[in-house]
Amino acid sequence: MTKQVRQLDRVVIRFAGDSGDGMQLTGDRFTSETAQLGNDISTLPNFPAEIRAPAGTLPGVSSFQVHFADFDILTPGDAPHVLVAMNPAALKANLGDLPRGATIILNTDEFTNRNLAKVGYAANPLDDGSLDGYAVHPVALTSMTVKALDGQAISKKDAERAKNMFALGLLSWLYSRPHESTLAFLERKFAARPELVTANVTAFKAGWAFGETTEGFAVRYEVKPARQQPGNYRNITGNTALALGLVAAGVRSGLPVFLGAYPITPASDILHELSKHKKFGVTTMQAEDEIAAVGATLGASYGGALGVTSTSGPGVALKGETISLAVALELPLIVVDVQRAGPSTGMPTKTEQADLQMALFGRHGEAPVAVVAPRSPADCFDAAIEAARIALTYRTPVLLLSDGYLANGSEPWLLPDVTGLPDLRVEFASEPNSPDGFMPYLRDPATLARPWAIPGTPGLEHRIGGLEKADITGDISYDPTNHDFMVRTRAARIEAIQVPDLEVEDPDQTARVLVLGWGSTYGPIGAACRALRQRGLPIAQAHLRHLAPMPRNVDDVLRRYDRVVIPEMNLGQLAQVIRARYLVDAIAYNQVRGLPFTASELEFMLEELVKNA
Amino acid sequence: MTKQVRQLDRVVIRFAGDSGDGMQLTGDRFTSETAQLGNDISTLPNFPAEIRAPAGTLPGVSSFQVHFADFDILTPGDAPHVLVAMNPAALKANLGDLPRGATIILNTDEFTNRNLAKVGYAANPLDDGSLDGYAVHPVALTSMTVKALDGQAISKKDAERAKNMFALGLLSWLYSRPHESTLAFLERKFAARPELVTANVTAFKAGWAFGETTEGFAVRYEVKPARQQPGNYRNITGNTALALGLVAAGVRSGLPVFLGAYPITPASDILHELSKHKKFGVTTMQAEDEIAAVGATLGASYGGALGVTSTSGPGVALKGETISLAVALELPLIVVDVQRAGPSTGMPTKTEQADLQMALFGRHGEAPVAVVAPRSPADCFDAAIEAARIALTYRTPVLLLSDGYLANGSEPWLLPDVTGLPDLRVEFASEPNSPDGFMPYLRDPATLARPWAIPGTPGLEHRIGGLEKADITGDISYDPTNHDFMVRTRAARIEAIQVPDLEVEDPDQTARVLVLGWGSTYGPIGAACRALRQRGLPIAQAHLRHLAPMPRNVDDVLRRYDRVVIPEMNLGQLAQVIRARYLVDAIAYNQVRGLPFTASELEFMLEELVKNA
Amino acid sequence: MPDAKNVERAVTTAPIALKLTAKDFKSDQEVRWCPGCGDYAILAAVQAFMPELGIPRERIVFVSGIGCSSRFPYYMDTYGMHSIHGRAPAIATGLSTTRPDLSVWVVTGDGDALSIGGNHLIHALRRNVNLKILLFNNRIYGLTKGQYSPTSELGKVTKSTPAGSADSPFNPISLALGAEATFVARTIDSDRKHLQSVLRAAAGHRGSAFVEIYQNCNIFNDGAFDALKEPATRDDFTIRLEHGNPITFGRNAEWCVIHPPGGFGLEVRRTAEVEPHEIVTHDRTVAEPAYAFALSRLPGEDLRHSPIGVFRAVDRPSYDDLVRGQVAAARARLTGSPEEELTKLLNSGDTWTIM
Amino acid sequence: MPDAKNVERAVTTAPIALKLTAKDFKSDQEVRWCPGCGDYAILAAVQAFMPELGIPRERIVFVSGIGCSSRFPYYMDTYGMHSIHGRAPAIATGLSTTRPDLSVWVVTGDGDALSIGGNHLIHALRRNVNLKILLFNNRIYGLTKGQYSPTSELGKVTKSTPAGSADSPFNPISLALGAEATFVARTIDSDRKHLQSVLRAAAGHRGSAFVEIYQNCNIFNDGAFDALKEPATRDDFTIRLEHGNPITFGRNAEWCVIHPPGGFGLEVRRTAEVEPHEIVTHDRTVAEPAYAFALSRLPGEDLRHSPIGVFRAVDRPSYDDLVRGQVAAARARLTGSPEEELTKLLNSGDTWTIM
Ligand SMILES: Cc1ncc(C[n+]2csc(CCOP(=O)(O)OP(=O)(O)O)c2C)c(N)n1
Ligand SMILES: Cc1ncc(C[n+]2csc(CCOP(=O)(O)OP(=O)(O)O)c2C)c(N)n1
Ligand code: SF4
Ligand code: SF4
Ligand SMILES: [Mg+2]
Ligand SMILES: [Mg+2]
Repeated sequence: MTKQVRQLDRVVIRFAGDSGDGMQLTGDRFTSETAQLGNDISTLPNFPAEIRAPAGTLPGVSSFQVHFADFDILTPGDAPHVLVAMNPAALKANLGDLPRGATIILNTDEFTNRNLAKVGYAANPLDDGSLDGYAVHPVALTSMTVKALDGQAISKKDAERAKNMFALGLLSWLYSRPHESTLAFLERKFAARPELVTANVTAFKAGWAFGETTEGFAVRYEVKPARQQPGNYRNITGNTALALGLVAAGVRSGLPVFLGAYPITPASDILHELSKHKKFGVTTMQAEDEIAAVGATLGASYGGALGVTSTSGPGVALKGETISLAVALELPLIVVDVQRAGPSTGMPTKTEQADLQMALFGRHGEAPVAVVAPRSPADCFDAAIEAARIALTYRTPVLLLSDGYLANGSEPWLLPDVTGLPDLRVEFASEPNSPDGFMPYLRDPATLARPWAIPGTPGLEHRIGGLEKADITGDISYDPTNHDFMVRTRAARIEAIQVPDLEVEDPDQTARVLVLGWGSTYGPIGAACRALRQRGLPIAQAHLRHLAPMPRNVDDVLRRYDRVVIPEMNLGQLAQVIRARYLVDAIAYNQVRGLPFTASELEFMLEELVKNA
Repeated sequence: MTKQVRQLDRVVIRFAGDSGDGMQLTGDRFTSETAQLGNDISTLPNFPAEIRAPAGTLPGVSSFQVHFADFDILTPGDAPHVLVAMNPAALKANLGDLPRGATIILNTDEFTNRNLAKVGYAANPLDDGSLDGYAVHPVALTSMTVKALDGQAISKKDAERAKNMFALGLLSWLYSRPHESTLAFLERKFAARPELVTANVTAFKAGWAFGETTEGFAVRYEVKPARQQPGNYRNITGNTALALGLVAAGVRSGLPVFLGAYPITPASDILHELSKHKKFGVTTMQAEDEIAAVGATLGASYGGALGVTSTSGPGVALKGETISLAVALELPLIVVDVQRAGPSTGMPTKTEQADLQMALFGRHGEAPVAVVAPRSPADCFDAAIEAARIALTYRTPVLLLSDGYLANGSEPWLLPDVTGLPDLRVEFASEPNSPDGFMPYLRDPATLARPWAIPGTPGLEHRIGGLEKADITGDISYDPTNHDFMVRTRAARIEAIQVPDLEVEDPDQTARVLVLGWGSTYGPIGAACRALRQRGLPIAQAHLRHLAPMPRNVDDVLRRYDRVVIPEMNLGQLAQVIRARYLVDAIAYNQVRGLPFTASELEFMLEELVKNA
Repeated sequence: MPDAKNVERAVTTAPIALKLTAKDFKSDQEVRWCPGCGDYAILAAVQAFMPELGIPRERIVFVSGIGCSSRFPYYMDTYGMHSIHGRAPAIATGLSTTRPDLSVWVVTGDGDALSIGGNHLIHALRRNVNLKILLFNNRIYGLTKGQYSPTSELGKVTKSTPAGSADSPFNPISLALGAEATFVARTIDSDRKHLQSVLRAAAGHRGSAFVEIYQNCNIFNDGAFDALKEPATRDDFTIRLEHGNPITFGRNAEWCVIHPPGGFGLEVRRTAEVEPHEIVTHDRTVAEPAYAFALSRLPGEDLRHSPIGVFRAVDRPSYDDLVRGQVAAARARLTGSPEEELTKLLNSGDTWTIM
Repeated sequence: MPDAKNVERAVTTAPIALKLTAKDFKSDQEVRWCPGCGDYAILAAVQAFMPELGIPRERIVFVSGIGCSSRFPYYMDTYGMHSIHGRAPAIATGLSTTRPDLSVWVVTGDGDALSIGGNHLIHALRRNVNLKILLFNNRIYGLTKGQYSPTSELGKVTKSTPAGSADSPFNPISLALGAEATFVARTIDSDRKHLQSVLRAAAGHRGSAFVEIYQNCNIFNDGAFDALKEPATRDDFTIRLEHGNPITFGRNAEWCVIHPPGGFGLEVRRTAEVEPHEIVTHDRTVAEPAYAFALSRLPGEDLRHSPIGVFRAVDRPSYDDLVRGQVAAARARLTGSPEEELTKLLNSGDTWTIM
């Protein structure tokens, strides 16, 4: 039976099931197949806070959304075109996000009375008409998988578990994905248990064959490759990209990297990833807590390492006192904050941007630091290198603000040429810098950085500490004038950091409204702006990578527009800074839902502004 | 010999000597005598960071400045009229602050070559003409004291130590102070060692007699009582007033007070003072660190106590994570920050206002709290009660921002009528608040406060925690819409706090310039404004007690003036908030010297503004 | 402090005839641990034990930190606080100090108690605050998905230590004893009867009771305590401490613990090979903590010779009792009403009057 | 990690013939402790000991927290960091782990190490990081002017405890042993020779060396250790531990320590009343920490029977050695230049090419 093939320009698929159903893996594989094909991609995993919530419950639902297209996309998609629901809980938890007309593929085997009751379905949605208006494909995923594996030497449980590969096979067929890499992946993954390789491969192929043969799926789809910049690509999450960026910074600076960290969601994977790269001279330490983590890191920085500590909001709250010490010591230090929804423990697996003010102001005394934020998963690589550049050149703590959305989301990454990455080499002090001997607080007039004289350097023995220091000598000083001078110098040091100008995307130069953003809102803001422009509504977009110091041209940029709007996943933290600094009546547009903005809601909001501007 | 008596309206005296010379005590006693007389007073102690710096060195100098007048004064005075210098170090350390013509009383016994050399005097300033232009009184304080005590049964060391009482006697005579209270004080202080009572009383009287008889002091001064509000007064420091305010809040709320604290300069005295007041049901706990201190306090609040934790900036930096928990739990909690110069350890004995942004923003997630600041030492009493009112009524953490200047400075305090203090009684929840049982997050619509249902209350068993909670039920919730709602509700809760309007002092209503301040700058700003007005230059002053929420009329007030200037002992932290909130081009006037502003420098700055307005 | 009028109004203090059952301690929250997690067994054991306390539910409070184990309070129909990582002992100290009428329990994990919370734990033990501290030791970080913990064995391969961990673990019992703990015990999730016997002893102790509970995390560290559970090894590996009894173990008591003369510490021997009087008789009330400390050092890395039961239970004044005693003594000296006393206090020192 | 080219450029690694004296270790900063403070004696002893290390000054680092004692680094003409309260062990751990060429010393106080810094201390000891930790124990908070500390005796009246403190102190030696310390010692500010002998042993230990130094704060807790200093009590109160020697003390060795059969722990007896073979011979290398722990429990509240010297010195791999070993082993597998390897790393996993 030859099926009809239809061309699509983009598709959003959400795989949803129980935590034990392997949805993250399924989504990952589908993404990988899709990437191979050259589509542009963006993904959004979403998993429960519990390790294993009771099977079949709403809190136990885990999902993975992938958006792929034949053009360059910016977000994982607002609403799925296709939902794969492995059980009633997955259906119930996700149905609200589906537009009418969407496709739903259901695992009918799980729609038992017991499972329906567990999530409060009074009637079976397969029968009660509540799914009218969707294109529903009921598929007995479990039993067909088990049947396909009949006779193989595996347990019933293992056979049932392979149902996600059946589903993947079906979807791969449906969207004409190349499946060699998945088969290779299964070989690798189950190398130790060949019977599972066979089982999973069989399940995958059975799913594929089911698509090909069954009448239920009359049409097959294709999404052509996107026109992307030539080069080598891989799909990458923000946390991995950030970790690799730190490895790269180590290589390009010639310094050993030291990561001191205490596990915390959603930052732990940075520790996990870096702990694999010891061969680059990367040392990772799981410290007893966040304070020890930043302390050990500062100790390593003092000794001449590129010191990094990674955590999430609650951890940064604990590190404030030590960061304040690093400000006084004027040593390089990178503090990675993978933001999550707060306050307090909040919603640890959900994203948010509400740590900006803490990054800028969350320490006692005047304790200014540099603040840098990546805008997309792959951009975490570059942002990490930029943070290292600033920390090393200016001898200052740098807060690198990622978030849960960037951390776990993924996108294709054009692999950089390593030799083209910034040269981060630094000179340690090696001899006295004044006729009177070594002056630890005698600054480089260009950068205002003090010398980095690491222990072990003969003749430069000196003492530093958290008490106020006299300019130049670094001796303890209680002199009022000196203190005032040092406070202002520390502030000036940050303001003196050279950062690139803020770029504005305003294709026709006719926009009167500017959307200003920072961090992970880049994708949805960009998508919304594009959509508006396509509809002939001019709008300008600018996205801040540097929150402290701000690029010098921000004032100019802001004044070019009649209205400035700042969408943030907080209650207006960047807006507060912009308003204070530039006295511009920036509009704060805020949502604090633990989820990224959708492009469509931003488009809607911006449309009003543009029309009324 | 009858001496001439001259009337003065105000005098500023600074007692300065070695840390071991008892200058704080001397100053305290002089202040007390002066208070008895009904002068208005303001004091400023200044002591070294070291416990006992080596005797006779510059870092070892300790001083106490007292300003007294026959009118109502606001600061401890910019420049001393009289310096009592017990040794060369004291002279050297303080001479720079003296205006020409000032009186200097020197202890010549200490002007030995060795002591002069210790502080780098090449020549004896008594001889080399460098003190020309001052009214210098060289007095052999030590040897005269020892001589006066000749024959008494005390050691030479004890005799020499009594020289501060000789000096006090001399000054008491010179400014016609009543000395009964000092004699009574000495009886009390040395009750256990009667020989020291005799010695110190003898020394005091000898000093008095010396003034009366010597030709060196031809004139004696009087400063008439100030016209003050009738009532009972005592002289009080900010830390003591704050502690008593907390005791009073306990009495007026009927709640036990629990103070969890870890010692830190300049906040430790709050712990010390409160630990004396157990009979009021005050429990103090010296915790293992600041995190434990705020943790234990929160535990006590949960149990129904008025929970207070006191610290300085580095401690607040450590408490951020727990304060964020308190925001989520919506329990009363007072966090006292006696600010000191930062960043890091900074200058622990010096004052600063640079923790405002940390108080407002220094936590992860959107974690709004109320912020209150006292304006003068005695005002710490009222501010503490106000902090308790807000914490108890609105079930929220309140940051109470004192500083080193308020903490140790003193002024006369009109003792309040206890029954007139605010009624702080609260109702604990005692029964279910809804037909479905007890709903821990069902709010009082007026205050937005949730019920305070303390353990031990039958039928209200419930669980709270740092994970996001569903509105009303308080169950764990990951629902995006609920989170957005809760984040906004927590912010609204703070904004909903009823605070009095900002008062403006603008006597003629002709001012075009407004000086806005907060905290301990009240005194110098007020003094500067008065001075300007006396010179016919109109100026308006307003001082914020509530930094969060801001009084509702702030916008109106700001818009009434052409220029708004905000002097702060930081780099412009309130100015940042005001600019962001009200888009007013407020001018930040900043000094970060570890010292209060002087009235005269503010007067100078404001004069320019007023003239150019 | 429960004498404040307000507190009294809300809180019952009259003893009530209680007829509670395990069910009364089950909250309405769905339990959300992984199927098979040892936490379920502990929860069930605790819920079933609670009625024995004879304390009404409203006077019981569970305070926890963060971790899988720290979800515990949600499932108990008592008062409860799921606080922040590592801080439960500090929070519970403030509560216990101000509220002697409450029975305060801390639930914590090996990471929560010994990594980030190590300082609060040792200080709570030193102070001997009236707290029952239940440390669920699964030798792994469960909630953050499988990093090693301060009780993981040296060389442990986890997500954060792909080449094996490089730090020797704490022995929680030794650490507690080094921190002057007055009550120290160990038990196992799977042995409900034993677990409850230890809870009983802990509940009866005035001061801090530290209870280490070996808990299986079947997802990230499955089988960590199998040697103490498997029939093949169980009896030879586990030493059941019983107060007043000679320490013997093994299916037929073929092993015993002796205190070899001239040696340092305690040693395991074949019962048949020693004189009966040489066998150490377990005495949990020995003042000298060196005995319990020596007991704590018996197990090897393979858990062979793990004592379970109460190692130590001695009397020492508890911090909160002493502190409340000081407050009560001071209050007894109060002569007037609080308002009058406050007026006196404010008016103390050098005062003066302006007419 | 000192193989990074940059580090090498700045740092000498070639051994130099050293002719250093105490004076070479005196910095130009004026010493600012109270006259009479025990810290002076310790400083002088350390400065005089340093040349013995045979390590050039630039390879020595002193890291401290906050407190009077923590001013120490300013006075040493080595590298030094006066950090923040309680965190020195953490900071020093990062330094020591990345810089094996350095000799890293931590100076801390009883508040700094045992109150706010307790967790970092016990974890450093557990990890056995190459650090020499000198805890100046004056049983009081000096710098903040006299509050009680976790080593102050129960009932201590201080500014923060006018009615007496309500918490039993830590025994720092017991705590360290409970935290798996491999080297534990105690000495006294006033006994320079003894102090230096302990420093020598500590310096020779690979791993964490924990040294408690009894230090007199003559301003806020004067005479706290007088019983060990006054001729009247000194000899009868102090037990000088000497490796390989029987533990006897008293002016004429009239006291001894025995290990009573059947008893728990160690006890003090009259030498005349016991058989010589009953006297415990001190062995700091005993693997079992229960022995050192028992020693640590000998002193009473009046300091009677305080052992000084090295309680325990055993070998265990140190954290930093193991970690560096892992890194070195991984680096040995590096085939290309770092840039080439990085290119490989970035290009690993599923990649694809767009033409
Ligand atoms: C300040 C802070 N740091 C880190 C975390 C992340 N975190 C949550 S639980 C946990 C460790 C859990 O391990 P354990 O205490 O052993 O409990 P278990 O889950 O094993 O029961 C960590 C690191 C956090 N919530 N807060
Ligand atoms: C975070 C923080 N909390 C509190 C302090 C105040 N503080 C400084 S030193 C100290 C204790 C000092 O005691 P100890 O460690 O025994 O040292 P000593 O002065 O006795 O040598 C305290 C509480 C501080 N500097 N930082
Ligand atoms: S991860 Fe481990 S400890 Fe946590 S719930 Fe699952 S089995 Fe239990
Ligand atoms: S206060 Fe005590 S410890 Fe501090 S310097 Fe003075 S005597 Fe020494
Ligand atoms: Mg655990
Ligand atoms: Mg001390």
